[in-house]
Amino acid sequence: MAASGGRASSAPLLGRDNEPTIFELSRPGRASWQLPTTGLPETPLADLVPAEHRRGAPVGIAEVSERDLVGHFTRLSHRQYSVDLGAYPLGSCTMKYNPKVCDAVAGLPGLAGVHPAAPAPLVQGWLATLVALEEALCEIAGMAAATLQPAAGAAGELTGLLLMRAYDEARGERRRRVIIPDSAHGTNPASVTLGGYETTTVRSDERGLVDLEALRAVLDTDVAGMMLTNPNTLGLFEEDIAQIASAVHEVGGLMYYDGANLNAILGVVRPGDMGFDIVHLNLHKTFATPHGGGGPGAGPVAVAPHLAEFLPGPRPVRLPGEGAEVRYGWQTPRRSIGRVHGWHGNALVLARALAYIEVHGGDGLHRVAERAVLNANWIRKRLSSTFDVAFDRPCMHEVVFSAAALHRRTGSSAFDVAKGLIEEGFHPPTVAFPLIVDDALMVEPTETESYETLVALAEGLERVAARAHEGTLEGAPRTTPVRRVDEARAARTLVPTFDAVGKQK
Amino acid sequence: MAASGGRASSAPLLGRDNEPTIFELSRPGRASWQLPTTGLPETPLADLVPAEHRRGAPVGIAEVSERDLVGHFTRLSHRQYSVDLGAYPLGSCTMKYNPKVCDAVAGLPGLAGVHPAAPAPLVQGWLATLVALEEALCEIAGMAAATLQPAAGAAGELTGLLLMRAYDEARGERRRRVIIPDSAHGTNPASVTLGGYETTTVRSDERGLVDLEALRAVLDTDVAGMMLTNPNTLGLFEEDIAQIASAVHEVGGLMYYDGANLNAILGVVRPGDMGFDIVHLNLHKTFATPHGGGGPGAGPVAVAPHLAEFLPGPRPVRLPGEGAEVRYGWQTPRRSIGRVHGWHGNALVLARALAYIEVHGGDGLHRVAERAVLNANWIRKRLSSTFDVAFDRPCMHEVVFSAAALHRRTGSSAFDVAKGLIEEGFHPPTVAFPLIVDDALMVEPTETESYETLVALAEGLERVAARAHEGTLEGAPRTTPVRRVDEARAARTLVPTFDAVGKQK
Amino acid sequence: MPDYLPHTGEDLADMLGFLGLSSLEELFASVPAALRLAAGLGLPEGVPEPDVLARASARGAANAAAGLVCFAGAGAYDHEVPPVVRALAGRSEFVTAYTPYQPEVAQGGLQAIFEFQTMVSRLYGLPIANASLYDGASALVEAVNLGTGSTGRDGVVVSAGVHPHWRSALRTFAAGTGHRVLEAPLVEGVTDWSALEAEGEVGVVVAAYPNYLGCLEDLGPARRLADERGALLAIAADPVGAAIVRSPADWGADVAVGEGQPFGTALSFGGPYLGLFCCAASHVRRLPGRLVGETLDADGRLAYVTTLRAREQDIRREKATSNVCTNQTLMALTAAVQLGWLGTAGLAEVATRCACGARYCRDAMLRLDGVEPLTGSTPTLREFALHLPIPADLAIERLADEGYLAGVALDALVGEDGDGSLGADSASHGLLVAVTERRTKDEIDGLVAALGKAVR
Amino acid sequence: MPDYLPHTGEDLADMLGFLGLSSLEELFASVPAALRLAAGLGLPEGVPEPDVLARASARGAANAAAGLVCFAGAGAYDHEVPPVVRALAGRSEFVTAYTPYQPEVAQGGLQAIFEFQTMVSRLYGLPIANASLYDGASALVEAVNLGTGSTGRDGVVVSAGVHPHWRSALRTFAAGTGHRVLEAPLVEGVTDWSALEAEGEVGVVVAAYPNYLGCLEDLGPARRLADERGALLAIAADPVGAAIVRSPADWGADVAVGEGQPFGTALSFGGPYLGLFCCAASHVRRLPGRLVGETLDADGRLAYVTTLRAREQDIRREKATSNVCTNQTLMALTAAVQLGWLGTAGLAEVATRCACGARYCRDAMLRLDGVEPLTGSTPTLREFALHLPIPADLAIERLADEGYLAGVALDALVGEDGDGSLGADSASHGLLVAVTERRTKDEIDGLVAALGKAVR
Ligand SMILES: Cc1ncc(COP(=O)(O)O)c(C=O)c1O
Ligand SMILES: Cc1ncc(COP(=O)(O)O)c(C=O)c1O
Repeated sequence: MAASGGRASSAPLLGRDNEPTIFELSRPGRASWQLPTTGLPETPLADLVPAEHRRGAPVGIAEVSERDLVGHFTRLSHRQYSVDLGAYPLGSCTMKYNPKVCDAVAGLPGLAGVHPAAPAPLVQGWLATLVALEEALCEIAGMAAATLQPAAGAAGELTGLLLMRAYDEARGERRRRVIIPDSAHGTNPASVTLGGYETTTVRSDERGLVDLEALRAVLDTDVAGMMLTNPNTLGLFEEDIAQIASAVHEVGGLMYYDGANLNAILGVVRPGDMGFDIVHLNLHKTFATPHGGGGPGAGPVAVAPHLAEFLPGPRPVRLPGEGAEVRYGWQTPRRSIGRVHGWHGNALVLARALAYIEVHGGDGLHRVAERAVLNANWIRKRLSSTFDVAFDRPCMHEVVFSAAALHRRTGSSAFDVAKGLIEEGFHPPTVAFPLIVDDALMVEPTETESYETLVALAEGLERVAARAHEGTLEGAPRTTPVRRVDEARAARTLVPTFDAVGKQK
Repeated sequence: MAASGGRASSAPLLGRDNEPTIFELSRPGRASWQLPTTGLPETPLADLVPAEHRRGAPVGIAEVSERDLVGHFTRLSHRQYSVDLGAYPLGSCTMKYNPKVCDAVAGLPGLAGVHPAAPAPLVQGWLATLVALEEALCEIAGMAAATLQPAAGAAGELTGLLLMRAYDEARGERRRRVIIPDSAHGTNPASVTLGGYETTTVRSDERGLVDLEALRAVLDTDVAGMMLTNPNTLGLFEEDIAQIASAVHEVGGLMYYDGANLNAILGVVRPGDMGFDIVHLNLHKTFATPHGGGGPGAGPVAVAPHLAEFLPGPRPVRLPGEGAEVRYGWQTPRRSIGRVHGWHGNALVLARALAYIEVHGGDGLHRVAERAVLNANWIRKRLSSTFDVAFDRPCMHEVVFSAAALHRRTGSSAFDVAKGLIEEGFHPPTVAFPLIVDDALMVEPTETESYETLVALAEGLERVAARAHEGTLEGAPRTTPVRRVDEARAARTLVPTFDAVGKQK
Repeated sequence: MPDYLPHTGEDLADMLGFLGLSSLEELFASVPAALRLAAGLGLPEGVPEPDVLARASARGAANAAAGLVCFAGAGAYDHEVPPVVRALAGRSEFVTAYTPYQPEVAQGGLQAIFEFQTMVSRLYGLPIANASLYDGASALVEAVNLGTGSTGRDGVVVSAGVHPHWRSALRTFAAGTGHRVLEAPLVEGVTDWSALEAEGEVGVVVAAYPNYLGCLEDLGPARRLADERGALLAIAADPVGAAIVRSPADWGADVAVGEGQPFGTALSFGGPYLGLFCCAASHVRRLPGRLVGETLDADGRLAYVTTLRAREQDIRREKATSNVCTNQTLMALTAAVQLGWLGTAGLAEVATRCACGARYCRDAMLRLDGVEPLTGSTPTLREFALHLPIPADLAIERLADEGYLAGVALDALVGEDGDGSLGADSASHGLLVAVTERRTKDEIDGLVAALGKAVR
Repeated sequence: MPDYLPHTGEDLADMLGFLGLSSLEELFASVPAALRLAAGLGLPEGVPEPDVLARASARGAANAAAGLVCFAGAGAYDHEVPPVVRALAGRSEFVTAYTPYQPEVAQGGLQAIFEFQTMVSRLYGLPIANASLYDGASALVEAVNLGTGSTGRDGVVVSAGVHPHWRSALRTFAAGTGHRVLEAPLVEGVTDWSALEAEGEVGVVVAAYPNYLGCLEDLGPARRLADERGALLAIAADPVGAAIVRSPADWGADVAVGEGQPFGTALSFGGPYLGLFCCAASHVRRLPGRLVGETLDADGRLAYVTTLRAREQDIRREKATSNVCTNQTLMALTAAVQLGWLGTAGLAEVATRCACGARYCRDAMLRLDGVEPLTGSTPTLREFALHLPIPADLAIERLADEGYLAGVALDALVGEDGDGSLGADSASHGLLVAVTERRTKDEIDGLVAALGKAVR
């Protein structure tokens, strides 16, 4: 078998010194800025800003040469793991390869250089982009209409909950509860609260799926809806989804699909067809827009026809009219809940996602799902003798192992396994989530990792487990820029800025 | 003093494994190419290429996914030191900061997307660029005309020698010798040979300068010219340059200026004013076009008026004509030696250099020289008690130390010092050049390194020297992706391609 | 045509064999057959990358706005972003990393965000800054949540000088949180807080500085109102202006928010941008979003890590201070690079040049017949509002033909959101003009001349 | 306005103080006063980066050629370069490194070049490939130097099918080396070697494949001529064509050279490109330029290093095999990335698509009245030469107005260099048309239609 391509074997160029902060590199009088020549007469600051508004002292930022600026951030980049360096099997995060062509799309001056308040006739290309993406996402989700405004999954969730609320209010109702399963992502309950609802948690059964009986027990006409991820965060498909949906619909509730991780079902099954009314999609997961170290993302929300009139506005639309040339404009839905973003959403992220969809097409997206599920199942089976599979049945795009038994036997937890895997050249899986699995290790290989990489990853985890048994895992990682960091100390002795350094005891 | 910005303190992210070759990552059937849809009918290969010309088997390159391609080269980049990671005080190489604005210039579609054979009316912007650069370089060098064709310094040297030859032949002469000092760069004698001349080496005196008497002794009418670097490769200004030039001119020879390193004299003194007839300039040194790991560069050659008619052609020129609008075209000098490049030279490198010159202006270039010389002298003085300064007098842009005494006392050579400095977070100085200094350590800080970086570099070298005395230097570097490599083995057991792996004993 | 999937036919066979399956289809056995998409997605077939890029270029070419000289602002500004900033912020290690859940392999990104937090904190004068929120609007919403949460009062008094879209978002989210949002109107560009004095409990007072019409208001009254009502003061401050005007902290803000787009992020048709969020130390446990802190590693070496995580949704779930998870880290890192490039002097220079250009432009425009100030003599900084003799959208249309994006029609800005802070006539004839440091004298002169023609 | 110099006033004072100097001026004491430039350089003052970028953009905009659909070739081709290749080859670690003099900190670049060498060797079928030369022309010159050096014979027989500019460069450098360069003429696109059979000693025979008129010649006669004269055979081979036609090694070449621009390097107005150079193992000690080899480090770990350095100028000085020092490493690395992206199948696909498009284009053009083949029925690959009823430069001018760069006028190509390989009429009416995989049917149809109109 060929060598693994997804294993980062980067090596140190030099010493292990920390990189100083830019503030330590700073020296009064040094600078790197250069601004265009404008030919404008200079007006003294005192004439521009009345004394009562003027700042006392300049804001001290940092004073570095361009050369030092470049050295600083280039060196920092060498202290940062990334998909481009190696596999990143973080469960629930879908860290797949981000095609570089999408960077090129996002860098096009015709897209990146457009002011968001320019009138519609001057931004026809952007409107066409947004409409095309909205249509594609609706087809993928099996929905009727969408808003592209939400900037991330959590923003999408809250938008969806506000749509639920608007829908209820339009019906003259005021329901108070939203049901979520105990395996749900933390953003779900947090969004429920911000949506003005109370969370009712429904437990998973021994299959790792929503317990239908438990669900029925909490359903009544005070339930505005249910939020569900399917496949759920255990990577399992909720087989009873049809029954779940009709049970919720029966009491007049809406079904909300947390589509952060749509990867497994692309072209296989659609939330709309499963009975969902509202869906959000994380473009920074399924649609390969890079995660940027924590963002930006985009969390469009698609809805069934009966919710379209509540969508945030203004929405990009194809204008009615005759003739061959399509014209686009903005339209605010009749009973819109209002804006959920300062402008139109994370437009450049949206443009990337459209490019990704266009390259793949319907057929390619289906292949994505197949390969993602194949990879996850291969890992599941391969590692099932090394770790316990939390719920040992075929999974979808990800699989949750439990290191609880290992922990009991060896004292090494899932957390230790994660740190050990770093030394093997891989980013660790997600640990401690979902909460319902003890010592969870949640592996999502994604479809872009090769068979060789999966083998190497599995071998790495096997070696780590062996080290746990040998008792040599403690203290890992040793090969990283810093070793295990003291998280408790960070919270205890808060140093949130360079200016706070030394001020804390 | 603030922390040093030019010190690479990058640290390992992961293990120290080697990166497999792309051939090892390859797997039959995997691919990453995507080509545009053309709508053309497909013609079978057999109909396109007659059997007697057809290749038997496809060329096996490698078969990798785009994801693995990205991982591979990104990881390789983490195994490569560069200016952007830290100081690079390689003497004679002028590894200064390369402004990113020049990358932007070189990436402009209007420049990068132009075919070199497009007719002059369609490439007016390029011709304007080349003419502007030629004029600026002539001003900087004190010369009358230039060719931008030579792709690097060595190509410039050979061009210059062919100009000498053409000049001689036009005078009906056939001189056979070219004089170079013993401190000259290796390309000088190599170019002399290719120019059809014999090298006469003249020794340096105890000042590190050309020995005027020794020079006079070898001058006669068989001498076509003399090649000189000034400041020479010891970083010293040839104070007798006026006498040297007139002595050479007296016998009818031409003076050739090896202007690879013009950094020290920008706006201070010009080769033309020193009496030189021909100059080449390394744009990849003085004019900050990045070195690319070994190229590309550009080595334009500027000449005094009497040599202009021999320059390679075609040359970009401003066309005579009335009206406000300037038009440009091509012109081949009357007695041109012919082409020295397949097209017009390394055009995008030339465009970068022009941008660099425009940002700096005449005043800025002069500041470059001042700072470069200041930095070198500071290092010279600071380290003069740690190493012997080869010729202890004020230097120009670089300084040559000798580790010979250290070597004798401790057994650690200049080479060992270099390897030790790597562990300190710096790229080492040039070693073993110039040849006339034993255990040479040639330091060229360049003007873009800060005072703090110089201090850190000096401290690093001091620590290395201390380690030499302690006897702990051996075996350095230990912190690099690989440790000291066996150069002898590479030559003895030649493995020049992956296909040769294992075939050698 | 290849795609991004590495599986060869042999790989597929091997892997399926290992799983005891005979087709990829069987992987989806747990999906009820009745729900399966029989015919596949109704999307076109995939097309190769170069075609997709060409298509995107064509769409870009259909955005006439991209080619215009930009005098539009209203929270999104055409500032200089040098190639060096783009090169550094675009390094793939930063772009393709996830949230730093494993700090040992994420020191690069963490340190950059620590530096970002420090810069934002210095700019706004408050000691705590988070790692970014989605945009200015969402930062404002979070500031209000913090204020109401901390005071236990659900009344929110917002100056109508806060960006109309932000106020719209505030109203949208108030439907969930149940906040009562009260707007204090603008008079000649200055908030009239007195109009609201009679109404119920107030948890937070929100002012803007400069406000969306470009005016620098005295925020003393806002602070006093907050004090009287036991409310927090949140200030939405233009981060570029902050370089030369009083900081939110100088005005006594408890929370400061802003739109960080001016720091290195392209206009991008409105996103991704980044919300800046700063607060007093006493509110740190209510801080929304991620916070990077300094700590030590096992060897006692300095290290960075996300901290006070117990506020966040993944740990606190329904009790979290906010639901934010993915934020705008890459834009925050970009802002740190851009601010590092500008430095102390460059930042002040940018702010001064903007104000300088705006003054020149405003003076010239006010010399045109029929063009009047919309905000009286209230001082403005880099943006100003005019009353035109013709509808502003018409003026914008005419000036686009001359190569200028002349500004933002106030109507368009407030209209969609049903904002009543401006009278109908002021809105439809109101033009908001912004001048950044990129605008040259020739461009401004050209714009003014074209405007003169257009309004004639 | 800041520049790239980090020295603060305090730094300057401290450093000068340390040196015992009171001004920067004094640093130049060793430069005789009489020679000093009193008034400074006669160059304009420096201008800020954004202005310089704007100026360069304006110059770019003045290159009408950049906007045309490109059918020009003649050694420089408009091939697909995907964003991924640009992103990887543009990584600053590769761009801002020096020649790998310290292999311990240059393994990244060294390994990439090792991979490049392997790919070039596989393409041309010869076991040794160097790390690049300046361009195709310089690679040819070096091949001739190797051939004459190795045989000790100074006669060089070159097919007139070798690119005219390369032959021009060969003549230029022959003035120094003293080589006698003899050209074997083309007849209907095929070299007539017989014309030269009578002349003196021959050290190297040079053929091109396909030749610059696009023709695939039988190189058997070239190999036989070389054998008869005890000369080496050097073949200048199109590296894209090499994917589908016989390799230089298949034809018995001792040395193979080529222009590597088609592998990932933009048209770039002719440079920087890269010379490909390959030879038989027996010539390795005469190899010009750098060579990367595999070795071990002190721990026995695999490592890469430049090797056989004793051939090079810095060690061998006047006895070096070549004077080359700086080469085109970054372009070589780019080629390795591009070839890695294309892979085995993609490379063949590109070559096939070029040939396919060229065939389609040629057939269509030959259907136009008065347009005739210039090379009879000799097979061509991705480029072909036509005889037009009007001067080729006129046709190119007319087609530029229609949006096409129709090809290269043979006159322009050979004229400047006084090449006599084509008759005056063939040259002035000769048009060389290249079709790459980027050219669509619509573009070709458009070009043909426009040509039809232009020659009418
Ligand atoms: C299942 C699930 N739901 C919701 C989210 C929240 O999405 P975001 O981080 O974009 O707000 C995530 C991502 O972290 C997720 O994995
Ligand atoms: C003094 C000197 N001369 C000539 C050269 C040769 O220049 P190039 O490497 O561009 O051929 C160099 C650079 O290495 C040099 O330092």
